[in-house]
Amino acid sequence: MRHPLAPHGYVKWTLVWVVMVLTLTGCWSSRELDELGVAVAIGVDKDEDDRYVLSVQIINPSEVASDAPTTRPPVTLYTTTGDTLFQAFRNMTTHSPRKVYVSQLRMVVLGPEIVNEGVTPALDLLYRNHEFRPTFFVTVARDASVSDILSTLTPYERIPAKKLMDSLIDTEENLGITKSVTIDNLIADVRSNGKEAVLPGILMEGDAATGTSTTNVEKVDAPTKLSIDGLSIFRGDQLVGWLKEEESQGYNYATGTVQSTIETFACDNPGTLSVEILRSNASMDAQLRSGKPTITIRVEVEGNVGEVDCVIDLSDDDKMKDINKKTEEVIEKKINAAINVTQEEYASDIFGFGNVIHRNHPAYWKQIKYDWKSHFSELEVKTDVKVKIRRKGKSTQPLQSEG
Amino acid sequence: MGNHTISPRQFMYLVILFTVGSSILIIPTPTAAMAKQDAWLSVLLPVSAGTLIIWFLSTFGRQLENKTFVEAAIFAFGNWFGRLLSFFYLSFIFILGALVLRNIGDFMTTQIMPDTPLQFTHILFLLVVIFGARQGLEVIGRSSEIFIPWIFLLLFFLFFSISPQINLDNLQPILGGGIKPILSSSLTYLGTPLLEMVIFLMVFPYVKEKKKAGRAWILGALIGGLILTLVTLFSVLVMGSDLTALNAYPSYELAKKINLAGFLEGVEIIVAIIWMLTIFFKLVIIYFACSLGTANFLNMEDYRPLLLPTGMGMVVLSIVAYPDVAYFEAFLGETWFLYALTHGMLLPLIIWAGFMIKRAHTESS
Amino acid sequence: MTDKDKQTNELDDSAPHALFSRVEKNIAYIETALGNSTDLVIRHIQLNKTKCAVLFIDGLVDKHTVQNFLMEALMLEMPKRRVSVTTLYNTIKDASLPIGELEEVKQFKDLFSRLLSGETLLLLDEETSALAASTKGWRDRGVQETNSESVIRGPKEAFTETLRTNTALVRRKIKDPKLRIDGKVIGRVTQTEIAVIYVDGLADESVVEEVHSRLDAIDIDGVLESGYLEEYIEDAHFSPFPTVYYSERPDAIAGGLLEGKVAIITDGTPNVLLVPALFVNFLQSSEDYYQRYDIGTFIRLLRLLSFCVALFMPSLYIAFTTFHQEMIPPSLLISLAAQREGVPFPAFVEALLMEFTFEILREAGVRLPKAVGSAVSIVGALVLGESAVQAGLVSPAMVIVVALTAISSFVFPSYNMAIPIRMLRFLFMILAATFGLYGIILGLIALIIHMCSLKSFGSPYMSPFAPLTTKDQKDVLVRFPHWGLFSRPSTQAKNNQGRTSHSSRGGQS
Amino acid sequence: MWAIIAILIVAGAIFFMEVPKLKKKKQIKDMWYVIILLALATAATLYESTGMETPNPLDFIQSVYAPIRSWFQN
Repeated sequence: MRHPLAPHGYVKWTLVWVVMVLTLTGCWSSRELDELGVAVAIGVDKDEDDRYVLSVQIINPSEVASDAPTTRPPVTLYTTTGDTLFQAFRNMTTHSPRKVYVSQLRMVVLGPEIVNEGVTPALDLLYRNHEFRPTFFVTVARDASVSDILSTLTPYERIPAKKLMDSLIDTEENLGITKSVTIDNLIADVRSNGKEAVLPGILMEGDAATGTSTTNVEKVDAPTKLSIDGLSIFRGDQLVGWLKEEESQGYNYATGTVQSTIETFACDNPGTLSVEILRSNASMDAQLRSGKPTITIRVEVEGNVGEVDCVIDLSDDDKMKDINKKTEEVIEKKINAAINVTQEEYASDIFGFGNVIHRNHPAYWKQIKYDWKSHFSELEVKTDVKVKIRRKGKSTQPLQSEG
Repeated sequence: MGNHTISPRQFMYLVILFTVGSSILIIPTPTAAMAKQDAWLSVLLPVSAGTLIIWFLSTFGRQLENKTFVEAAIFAFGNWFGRLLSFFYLSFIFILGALVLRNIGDFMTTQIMPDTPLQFTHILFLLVVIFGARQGLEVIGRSSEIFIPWIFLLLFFLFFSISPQINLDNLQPILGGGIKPILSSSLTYLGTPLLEMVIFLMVFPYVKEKKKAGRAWILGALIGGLILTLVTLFSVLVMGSDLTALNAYPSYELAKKINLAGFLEGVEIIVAIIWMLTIFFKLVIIYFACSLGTANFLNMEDYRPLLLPTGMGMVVLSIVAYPDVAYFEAFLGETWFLYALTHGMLLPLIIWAGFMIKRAHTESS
Repeated sequence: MTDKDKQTNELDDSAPHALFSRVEKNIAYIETALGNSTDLVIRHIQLNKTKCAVLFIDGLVDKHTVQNFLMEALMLEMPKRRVSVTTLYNTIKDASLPIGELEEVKQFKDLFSRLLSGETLLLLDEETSALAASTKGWRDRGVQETNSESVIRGPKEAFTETLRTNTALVRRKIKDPKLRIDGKVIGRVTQTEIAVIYVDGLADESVVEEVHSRLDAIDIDGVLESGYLEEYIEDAHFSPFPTVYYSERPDAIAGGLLEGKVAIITDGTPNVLLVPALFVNFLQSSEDYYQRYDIGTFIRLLRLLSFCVALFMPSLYIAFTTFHQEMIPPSLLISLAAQREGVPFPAFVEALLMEFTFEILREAGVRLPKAVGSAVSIVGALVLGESAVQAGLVSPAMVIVVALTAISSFVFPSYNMAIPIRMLRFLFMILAATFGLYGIILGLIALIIHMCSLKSFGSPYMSPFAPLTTKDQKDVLVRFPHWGLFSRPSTQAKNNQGRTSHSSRGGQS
Repeated sequence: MWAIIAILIVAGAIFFMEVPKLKKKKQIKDMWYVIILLALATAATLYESTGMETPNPLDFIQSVYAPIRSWFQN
């Protein structure tokens, strides 16, 4: 048995005391919750003087969390300018009473100026700074200023940024006309040679001025609304154009990101038939024939008959096959439209065909890597869509009958 | 020197922790930068090659019987030249210790607590390390048994929860850049945990059942290497080689992307915990080896009084060792492998040769 | 040397070692030594013309025994014809007294210790040895239900303050001839009786020896409770963790003995010590073995969880809210931030304030008379729960954290283990307030290392986790059914490992 | 200034934690080694805390290995 006062014990306790003193000397990195301005959305744009304009949407926690209705808005928007984005962030301290805290950031909205000029400089800070977590979405403001969008109050969901994020995800999952893009996906695409970036757009309907006031959310039908709109096409880090709704769908089919959507086409008889797409799968392959690459896109789609507004015998297997074929055609058309517009109009490889060639034929890719843009426009792309309609819903036949 | 003996299993745990510690921070970035999507291969490849190195080291360790590396050097080459060689060995360990300490300090001040001064982060960490080293090898071995299941659990959680975001396309084309970039980037792995294994020659005398211990050493290095391979593989699978190379701490960024069912977010601190635990054990082994070696070098009775003065020196060195991260990256990329090669391979070879000759000589006479 | 020491030594040194032959002289000596204490009863009698004296301490003896057996026998059953003193003495000793324990006393030192522990002395004139009859019997609390370690299922009885009762309670559980009870007297002034109990063949001899040697080394004037001994014999004096287990429950002690442990019973306290004590022992309750194994396992895991909660909850709360806000889910963060609006203190001070308030309330609750206790709990609930929040001094979330911590720290079956948690909690809070999770993790590493470095009578404190013994895991976090618990813990019962035969499980399998 | 005081206090604390123990155990040689090492470490710490350019062993290592490295790379 060691003596109770063996030196060992002394040392241990001295160490404990040193630690205590050391720790009590300062709380360098700590921030109290009530000192934080929790930012949920950030808008980045440039003004006429080529200075960065930073808008930050900050939560007003006591308004969001309280049960009692108040007249103050649930979020506050601060806007500053700076020669660099970082400087603009620091200038924020002169406006905001609290330190802007961005780890809970949900969405970044890029303004029209900056997407036309190039987004890389703005992205650098958003990726470099340790507080930014790589899970927030990046969007583009379409035909509206960033600060207008971020200062619009939304009904039902108190935090506009959360509303935007939710509808972005919902639109992507249920309609397939857009695609949510996180910052690291965007950076990877912008930096990659064989793939160009796309970003979802945000559209503001209505008057900007009414949107900022709480009166906007006091009406049943809010006069100013925010909605998600289509996909923008980038070349390098610049925006070059927008995809139409159908082309966006085609894009999502081709990349296999459609989760659920509706396809509608005309029946043989007058009327339309809608198919509910439940899941889709896509794969791309590159073949090299006589030194020229060909891309094959294979899409497999599964769905149900969703709505029948025409006279058709759904118990007939041939008819079902016909529906399959028609759906295939519609989807194929959408994909081709998307490919055409990117190849001919924008010369932007948003599908990542370059990466496919890189994966399948690395040696060939090395030769054309730096000249890919010109090759892309002449690339031959085949699409092969297979649709399987499995079920018809609750009714076995359409309500409309020939009688 | 006291009653610290550890079982082969505890030794294996220590080897695993040593292999993973700090390498988990260092490995993915340069390998992904060089070998691109084949980064995981450039970790997996040297893991197998490492078996050979460790086989040699463990054989040497068994021949040393109960002598530590420093004692063996002095035995083989006499008081002066043996001590000179030991000095190189000890300085290698000491510098490595300072660099490892700086690794965790850099990580903490970059990612988690940017406003905390580096010195205090180092001092606090080192105090705990000194506390651990003072308790002796037996206690270190036992606490590794407590922590190892947790580390595995957390690693499993990391891999499991990030797996929905895997994109297999990120791995293709396999061997697209040929074998050469893989080979050259595998030097990183060889240099960072594998050649540093020579430090265990200070610990090996205290392991029971030498034969089993040798196997445990190899097995531990394999498991550790496998963990590193998986970490690199997952980084590339989820983020792609470009972003992996772009990130200073890819595995941390990887954890930031975890989003399970929409509510389990922001759990990257789990990875920070894994790192802290593994780096702690790496440093405690380094620290133990360094002060024990110094005690052997000076013919002292006990290594414990040396712990605190050494700690002061190590904190200073860890601060001055490199002015900025770029210097460290360059040092790691250009010089470290050679430095580790001379001290981790050449030096033990020389001493092994000298030791065998000397032993044969003394036995015959 | 203190004055007290000197006095006791004087008494010892000046005492003549042997008894005098004159009974008056002996009595005079005893009276002086005891300072004419009023509770010393001296009854002079004449037996067969020989002067005799019966001495006992009032209150320590069972008067019934003294009257009915001793006095009656002496007065009525004596030989009528005159005999020599020696014959008389021998007759009394060997034949006359219907009393179980009767011993000869030749030394004053021995005489005093017997007299003061409740034996009745018979002094005869012209005889240099006295007879000591065991007539011990005093007001005893009796075997009652335990207050501090209550169970739902299992025996309700608890140890009492009387050593003999306690040894009997253990004997009743283990009726094996190999149960050893070694006696000892510790305490120069208090002369406290100690019993070291173990099962021969199960307990490790070296541990038994170690217990004896550590107990023998104690030099103290008084032992009033087993805590005195604990502080002397424990391994880690500078650790907040207990390395000696104690319990009031005979079944817990008997269970320990069956695992090869050694129990130390101290006279005057119901708390019996048990060594070696491992960390896991403090998280286990004897009830775990009475309930079915599945619920036993669940409860054990629950205890481990509440150990972590009690230790880390406030510090984690501080770390998350002041350092790692990104880890808090967004909606929770917003509501926490809203709650904190207007709270004047930093989270750390807030937590400290509440934890201290709670500790004070708890201590007050223990000390106060039962009648006032409920008043304290009402005030406490109001202060903690309602007013502090309404006054805006603390945030409601903090109240939840503190309350959860408090409840969790009551889960442990042994009060012992709650103490390190209570103390270390504050240390972790400081670490969390300055370094966030970094500090907590480093503190945790240091804590685990410290716990791994502890030993209790040769057994590593953290075994069977570290060093890991796979077969002992059956009775640590999970409790296997009794028919599956084949072996005793290998660190303690080295000799006799088998606990059950493999085929003793009844019923259909 | 504060840094220097703090370093001296820490060095003093280490001194009083380790040295008397060794002296009591009559390990005089060991005691001197510890004192020398402590003095060296304290000197280095003080030197560093004054903000002067502290010699960096890594620079030295790099310069030693520079020729081998260039040979290796060719």
